Amino acid sequence: MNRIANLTRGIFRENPTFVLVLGMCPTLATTSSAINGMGMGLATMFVLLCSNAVISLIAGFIPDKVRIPSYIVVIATFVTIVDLLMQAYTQSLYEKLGIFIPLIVVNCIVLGRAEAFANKNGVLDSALDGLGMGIGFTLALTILGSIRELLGNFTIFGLRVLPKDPSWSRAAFFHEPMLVFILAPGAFIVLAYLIAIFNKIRKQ
Amino acid sequence: MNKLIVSPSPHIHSDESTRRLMFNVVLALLPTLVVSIYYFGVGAIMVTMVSVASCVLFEYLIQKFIIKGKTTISDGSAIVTGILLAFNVPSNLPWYIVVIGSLVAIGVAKMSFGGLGNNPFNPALVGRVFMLISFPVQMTSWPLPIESRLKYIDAITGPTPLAILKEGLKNGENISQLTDKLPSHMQMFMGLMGGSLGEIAAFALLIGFAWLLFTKTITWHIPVSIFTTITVFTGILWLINPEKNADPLFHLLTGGVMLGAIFMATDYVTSPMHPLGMWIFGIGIGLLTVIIRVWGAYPEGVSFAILIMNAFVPLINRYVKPKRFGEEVK
Amino acid sequence: MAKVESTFKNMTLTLLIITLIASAGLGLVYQSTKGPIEVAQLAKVNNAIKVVLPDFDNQPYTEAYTVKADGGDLIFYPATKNGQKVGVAVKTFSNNGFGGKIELMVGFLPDGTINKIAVVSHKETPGLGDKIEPSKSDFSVQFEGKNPATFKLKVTKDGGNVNAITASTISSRAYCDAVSRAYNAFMKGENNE
Amino acid sequence: MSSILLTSIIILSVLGVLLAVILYAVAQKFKVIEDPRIDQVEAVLPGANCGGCGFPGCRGMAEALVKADDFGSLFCPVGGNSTMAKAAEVLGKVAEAKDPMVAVVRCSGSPEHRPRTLEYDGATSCKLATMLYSGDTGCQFGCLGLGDCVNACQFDAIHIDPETKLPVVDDEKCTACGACAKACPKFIIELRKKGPKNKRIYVSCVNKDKGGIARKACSAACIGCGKCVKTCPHEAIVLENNLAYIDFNKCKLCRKCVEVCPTGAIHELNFPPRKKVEAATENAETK
Amino acid sequence: MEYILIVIAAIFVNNVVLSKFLGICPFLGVSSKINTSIGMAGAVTFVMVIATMVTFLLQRYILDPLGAGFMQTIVFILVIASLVQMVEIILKKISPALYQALGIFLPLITTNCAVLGIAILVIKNNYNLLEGVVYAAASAIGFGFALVIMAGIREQLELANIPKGMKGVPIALLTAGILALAFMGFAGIVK
Amino acid sequence: MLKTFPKGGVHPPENKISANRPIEALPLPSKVSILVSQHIGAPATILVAKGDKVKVGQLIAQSSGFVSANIHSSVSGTVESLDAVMDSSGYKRTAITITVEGDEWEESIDRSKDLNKTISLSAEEIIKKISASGIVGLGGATFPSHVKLSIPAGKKAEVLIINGVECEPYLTSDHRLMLEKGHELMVGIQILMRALNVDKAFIGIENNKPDAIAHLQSLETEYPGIKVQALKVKYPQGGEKQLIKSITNREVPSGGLPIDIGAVVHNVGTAFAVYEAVQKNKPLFERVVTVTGKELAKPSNFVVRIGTPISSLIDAAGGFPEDTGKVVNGGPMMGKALSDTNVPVTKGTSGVIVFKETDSKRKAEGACIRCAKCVSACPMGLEPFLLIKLSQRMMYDRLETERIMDCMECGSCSFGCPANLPLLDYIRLGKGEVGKIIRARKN
Ligand SMILES: Cc1cc2nc3c(=O)[nH]c(=O)nc-3n(C[C@H](O)[C@H](O)[C@H](O)COP(=O)(O)O)c2cc1C
Ligand SMILES: Cc1cc2nc3c(=O)[nH]c(=O)nc-3n(C[C@H](O)[C@H](O)[C@H](O)COP(=O)(O)O)c2cc1C
Ligand SMILES: Cc1cc2nc3c(=O)[nH]c(=O)nc-3n(C[C@H](O)[C@H](O)[C@H](O)COP(=O)(O)O)c2cc1C
Ligand SMILES: Cc1cc2nc3c(=O)[nH]c(=O)nc-3n(C[C@H](O)[C@H](O)[C@H](O)CO)c2cc1C
Ligand code: SF4
Ligand code: SF4
Ligand code: SF4
Ligand code: SF4
Ligand code: FES
Repeated sequence: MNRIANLTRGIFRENPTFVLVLGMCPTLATTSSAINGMGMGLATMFVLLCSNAVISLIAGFIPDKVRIPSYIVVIATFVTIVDLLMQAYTQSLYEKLGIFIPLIVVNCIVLGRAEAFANKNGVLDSALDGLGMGIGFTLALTILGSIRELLGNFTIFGLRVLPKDPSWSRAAFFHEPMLVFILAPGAFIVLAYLIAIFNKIRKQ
Repeated sequence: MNKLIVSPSPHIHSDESTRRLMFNVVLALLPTLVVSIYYFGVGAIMVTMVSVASCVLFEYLIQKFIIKGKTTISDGSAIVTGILLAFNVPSNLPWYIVVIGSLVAIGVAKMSFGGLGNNPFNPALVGRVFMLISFPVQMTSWPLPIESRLKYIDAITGPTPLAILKEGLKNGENISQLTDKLPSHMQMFMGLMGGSLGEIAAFALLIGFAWLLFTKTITWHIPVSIFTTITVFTGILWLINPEKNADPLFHLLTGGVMLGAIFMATDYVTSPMHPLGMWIFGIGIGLLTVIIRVWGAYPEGVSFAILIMNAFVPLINRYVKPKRFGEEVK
Repeated sequence: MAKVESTFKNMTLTLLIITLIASAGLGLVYQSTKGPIEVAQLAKVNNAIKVVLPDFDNQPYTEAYTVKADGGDLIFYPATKNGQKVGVAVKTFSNNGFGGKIELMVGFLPDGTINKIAVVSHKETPGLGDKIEPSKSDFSVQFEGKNPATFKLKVTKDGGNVNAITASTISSRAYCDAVSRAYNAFMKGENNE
Repeated sequence: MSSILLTSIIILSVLGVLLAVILYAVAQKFKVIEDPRIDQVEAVLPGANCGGCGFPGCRGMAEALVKADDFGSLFCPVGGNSTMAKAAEVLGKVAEAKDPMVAVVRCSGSPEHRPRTLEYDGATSCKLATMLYSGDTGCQFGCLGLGDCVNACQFDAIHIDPETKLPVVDDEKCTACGACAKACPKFIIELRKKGPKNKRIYVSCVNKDKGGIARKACSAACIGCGKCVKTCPHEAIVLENNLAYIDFNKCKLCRKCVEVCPTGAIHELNFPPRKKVEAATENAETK
Repeated sequence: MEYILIVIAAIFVNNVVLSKFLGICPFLGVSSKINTSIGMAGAVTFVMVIATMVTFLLQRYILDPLGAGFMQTIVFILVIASLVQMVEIILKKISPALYQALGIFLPLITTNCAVLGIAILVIKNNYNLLEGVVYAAASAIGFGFALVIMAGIREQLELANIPKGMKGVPIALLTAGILALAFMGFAGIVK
Repeated sequence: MLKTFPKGGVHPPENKISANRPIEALPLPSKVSILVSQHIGAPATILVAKGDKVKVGQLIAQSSGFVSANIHSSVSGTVESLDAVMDSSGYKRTAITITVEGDEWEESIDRSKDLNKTISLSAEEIIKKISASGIVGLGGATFPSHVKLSIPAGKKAEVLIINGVECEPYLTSDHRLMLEKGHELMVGIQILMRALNVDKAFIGIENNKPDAIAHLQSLETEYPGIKVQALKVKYPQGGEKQLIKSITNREVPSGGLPIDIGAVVHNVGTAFAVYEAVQKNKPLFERVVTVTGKELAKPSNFVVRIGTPISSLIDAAGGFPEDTGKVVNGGPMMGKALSDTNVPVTKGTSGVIVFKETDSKRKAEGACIRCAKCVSACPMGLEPFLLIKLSQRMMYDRLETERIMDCMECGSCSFGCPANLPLLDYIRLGKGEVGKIIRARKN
């Protein structure tokens, strides 16, 4: 099996957000700015990486009937660890992401990868797969966050890209960001078009 | 003799056409346009022109270059959307916001769903609500009629009657204390108040209504059910406490009730197909409008109410069917 | 790899082992992050106090005390420098925000003049009400150095001296509400002393 | 060990054991009912859900395959022999190999052979047109060219040729699912043996009118003259209702009939150019 | 009154799906047919209410007293997962008809983050048991409400000529976006 | 007060150009082709051979079952061939082609013009006579009339309704018949009443024929039990189910027959044919046909022998106009476009309309704007906009639950659609497929 492919699969061909359309809640909820999206992505990536690795290790010893509960315990453990670590060291981000950190546990990507990949493959491959998926997820969230932040606030990662109040007359030039984009509807709309564009690119 | 033409029946067709229906709506909107040009002057002309032009242009460009199908701008629906979009915004709205609104209306709400006839939500209203939420400041500074006639961007602004009401009530004032701040019913009927281009002059809108009914472009069900519901609901509230609730006529004449009920709730594409469904739709709009006006954060709720009820239209159409001929009545 | 069979014993044992390891791991991480989390939370309060008050050298949160007002708690953090009272930071709130509760940290100089105000938490709409945050707009600057005795803590629409955030009168009102709540409690405390 | 560590261990262990007990009970009470082989077989099938096998979808076929004692008449035209072999492997059965088939359009009535006498102005549907009349040319039997077959094909294997206004089948893409044949209201399309190297010979006409009438309607029509029947050395051609039909099981691809047909109604596909004819025929015959 | 406000807020103003962003995966996945969406809505309501009750009790009477609040996530998810299974068994026994209707949705609910999300929010918002249950039920109804509306629209869209690139997920998301836009009209009705 | 059916309907321009043209006899053609299947049901069995001499009114093909009808020669002459000829369905069908020689009638036929009011036959005899005379519904569906008159066991006819509505634009044959043959018609109705054993009959006439209404009303007193009912002008007032609803306010149940609610409907032409058959012993071999069209020099109402080629009707009405685009057999709403102008007149031919080319072509199709005009136009309470989409997407089970089989193909929906969608085209397709599915299920 091709190691590189395991890593890159999640980034483009089977991107969890754009192609598999999984884990939509954090994708939509935490991307009102680029930094939030990226934070969420990284947190998920950590869980994916660790749980994939551990599950591939223990998969052989788990009877079928308790497979899912066992995986959930593993995943939940890592989620709680991320939760605690973020609380301790990245307070403000933690507060922004709020409830969506514990919810990583039900993110379909995590359990999905455990089921679809980690329980059939070796540790390294599984870790790479988890990493790839994590990177894909992080990238997607960062892109989504950047676009929303740009349109909704005229900033990316907090940096202003357009002058705040140009001295021209207010009729002359577009200088007001569109608030919708950092609110709920904007999340749906931007993601809708991103997926459409992504599909188009992928088919070519 | 030429080759005979063979086609299935019927062999005759009425002279009804999509273009003609849309043209009727444009005609029905003309009195209102004239009135708003009278009150708002340059701004009204500017906003309407930008809106219509950009709606038509976006529809053309999207059909030509993105969907790559045949272009159908000649059916006139984009013109109607353009005019109605303009009628839903203040006359001093910067042109680039109007363009963004048109892009959202045509690009997002209409063409993304496949163009004319396929959109579940009213394009003009999606455009308007998008602008309202994105640009709350610009979308809620209303030029004063007549005084602002010669100015476009720097027009003198003031609140709409509904905003005065909401603000006043929030500050604990009573209706009677607010009456001198509010225009009289007659003034409101004639359009002498702040507001969007097309929502101010009830009389002009009613002329349009008559025209639409006369040409059978629309049926009476939706507008009448909305008017009735609003009258009854606000009437009850008013009777309970006339000091804290405005009278029904006030609610009918202010804000977008007339424009919305006559021109926007009746948009074929986004409204139910059967009279009973139309009643449910209209009652829903009426109730939601009043709920938002009385209890919500926004002083005005017609746009939201119509959009929310648009979402119910497929369900209504699915479960409210015309009475089939020969169906046993249970 | 031979699959382990799903017998009762196996299932119970597996789950038991996994939960054992997981809980042990969790407990350990919890223990080791417990300290940092508390530190981080304290640091947050501390930072807010630092922002809103002039220089001080005591540990205000060790001397904090609570005053009940309007069904909620106002927390007072008195600050001293060289034993000299330099001001009090009051963690105050208002329930009238657009999205619900707004919590502010208001720094008062001993005479009741507002030094600075920081936002502790809020749920206002991004782009509208969240302009109460000093990082998002200059709204809070207008309070600095004003004494509510003369500076009327109401938005201009309601006949006060505060310029509301455009299109966010509700948030602005709630902000004023929270500040005046803090001020009133502060003055009451001062007068009682 | 600190107390917090202890509590967490206790909580989770208790919970874990509790869950295990419950889940065990579940596992005991509810055994899997559905035959897992159905899923396995379904995975082998192409998943086109075209209905070419005669079942509503691939799953229906999978169920039938699992149930069947031998595959007999069960065949997936899309997946062909290789798929059937795989399915057989899953189930431990044997699949008989079937000759690959392909759709063949039996009409040569291009506008030059068959001038249009009427103009159709209804919805684009052959089926609808047949409700209206027998066709826009003198021929009552020929292709209407409105493309019901094209719409029926899931595999993009059939298209209307803009020159001839007749459908053409793409041998490579056609899976012989038969959807087009079912869709054609004129019964023009037939599934025939694909033939060695795709070589096929067939009468490209379905006109059952008497010779004179048929010829008047279309210059490429089979006029039922019977020359081909007499010429065919393998008795592969029958004449019925003024129309010749070549049985593809008997036809040895000798191409003799093609030469004698006065209207050119017999078509040959994928043969090498005529010059090498003799050699090719020899080969076919000596086999 | 308190409870009515909670209900209105949870259904309209802060709809789980349209403004809280919880349960989006099933919202997109199970909303193409009205009938299935009604089934899903029923199943979610059922599980959400019971899960909230159980997790609430666990938190208040076991985790909190023992100072093990940090184990919330892992305990809750385990409880929900097994609860879903238990519901499945009990339903199968007691009411095969209901099981027929809801059965296929039950497994989907485990990974529906609305269930876990609401359970956590109930604790976060400091509700009491009754408030928590009302809140959970209302949220579930809000979820079902959005789901059914969406299914109605998507059934209609199935008959529309959606441009190729927009078919499937994009158009569903776009519809949800406009729906969220419309629902913003409820802003401010209840805090 | 004008009665009407409550839901649906459209108002196409009437264009009854030939309304003032009295009925004329069309000169005998030189050759006729009499199809053996001019009715719903089994084709008749041919009784003659090539070369046989036949007389007018001679039975030349015999009914081959209960739902089938006798065919009589409409001319005298020699049977030339029994080959298939193109008919109005667009397919070649078996016909008896006769070369006309003279005009020699069977002696049994009473050719006098006298009115015979006394009905001497019993109900069974009447039905037998009608069956022997080959009478089928002349209102368009050509359903054998004796079948409709033989009430199945367990059902009872309560009211006879005579369809004089003629709601199709352009057509005027029934109108002229009512004006010119009022008495004969009334006697025919009384015969039908006796056959059905009912004492009530209504003649439904659209209000755009006030002269016919007045004329028949003046005869009401002479013929007890018969009442003329003026109806609102609205297409398809003449549809059987709509007519019953208008007059009796009862609805034929979906999938049912008029007799289920005690009604029997016959066209005025049928009633007149019944009169001639029963009182004059004259089988059905000629009928009134309207030949019309805006460009036609002489729009007319002709009495035409069955089997006459339609082209000779048009020649008699002034010949084909220069830019003829389409020739329709029947009314413009439900008639069939002909693919050959030489197809013979059949018992069901009520009119022939010639359209110029520019009026023949359909307008370009647009997108459905969901205006609901088709829904409010559909007299059957269906939703054509939905049916077309379901039919195009081949969603047949939905089509069935949306009651596509109730559609009577009146064309009101297609007529008014502002997007010019071919609604009825696709509804027909869907009906065909759903019908197949239903039949398969029954077997
Ligand atoms: C979705 C939404 C979010 C809003 N958020 C806020 C907010 O956070 N703070 C606020 O004061 N007003 C907010 N508003 C606006 C208020 O509803 C109200 O219009 C405004 O506060 C009063 O208008 P004014 O400030 O222009 O007088 C919001 C409105 C909507 C629809
Ligand atoms: C298949 C079929 C069976 C019918 N059976 C009867 C019958 O048993 N009794 C009857 O009175 N009419 C019967 N009818 C006649 C119909 O009621 C109706 O009068 C006839 O189809 C002509 O109506 P139309 O011109 O409106 O289509 C039958 C019609 C059809 C097509
Ligand atoms: C849409 C529609 C319109 C019809 N219009 C007429 C009409 O105007 N006059 C008429 O005699 N029959 C009309 N018919 C046929 C009648 O339904 C019915 O078949 C006929 O009156 C029965 O009489 P018959 O059996 O004597 O022909 C129409 C049928 C349909 C479906
Ligand atoms: C009576 C009537 C009302 C209409 N109202 C609207 C409207 O409110 N908003 C709009 O964008 N288009 C409106 N249109 C135009 C058109 O129907 C609309 O663009 C479609 O929704 C596009 O698919 C209307 C058209 C008619 C005939
Ligand atoms: S051409 Fe016909 S047989 Fe071949 S794949 Fe297409 S539909 Fe099937
Ligand atoms: S082959 Fe048949 S289905 Fe295909 S275009 Fe010709 S008539 Fe239509
Ligand atoms: S009349 Fe035509 S455009 Fe109107 S709803 Fe019906 S099909 Fe659509
Ligand atoms: S043709 Fe059928 S669907 Fe159309 S109006 Fe007539 S009955 Fe209704
Ligand atoms: S991430 Fe929320 S339901 Fe999938």
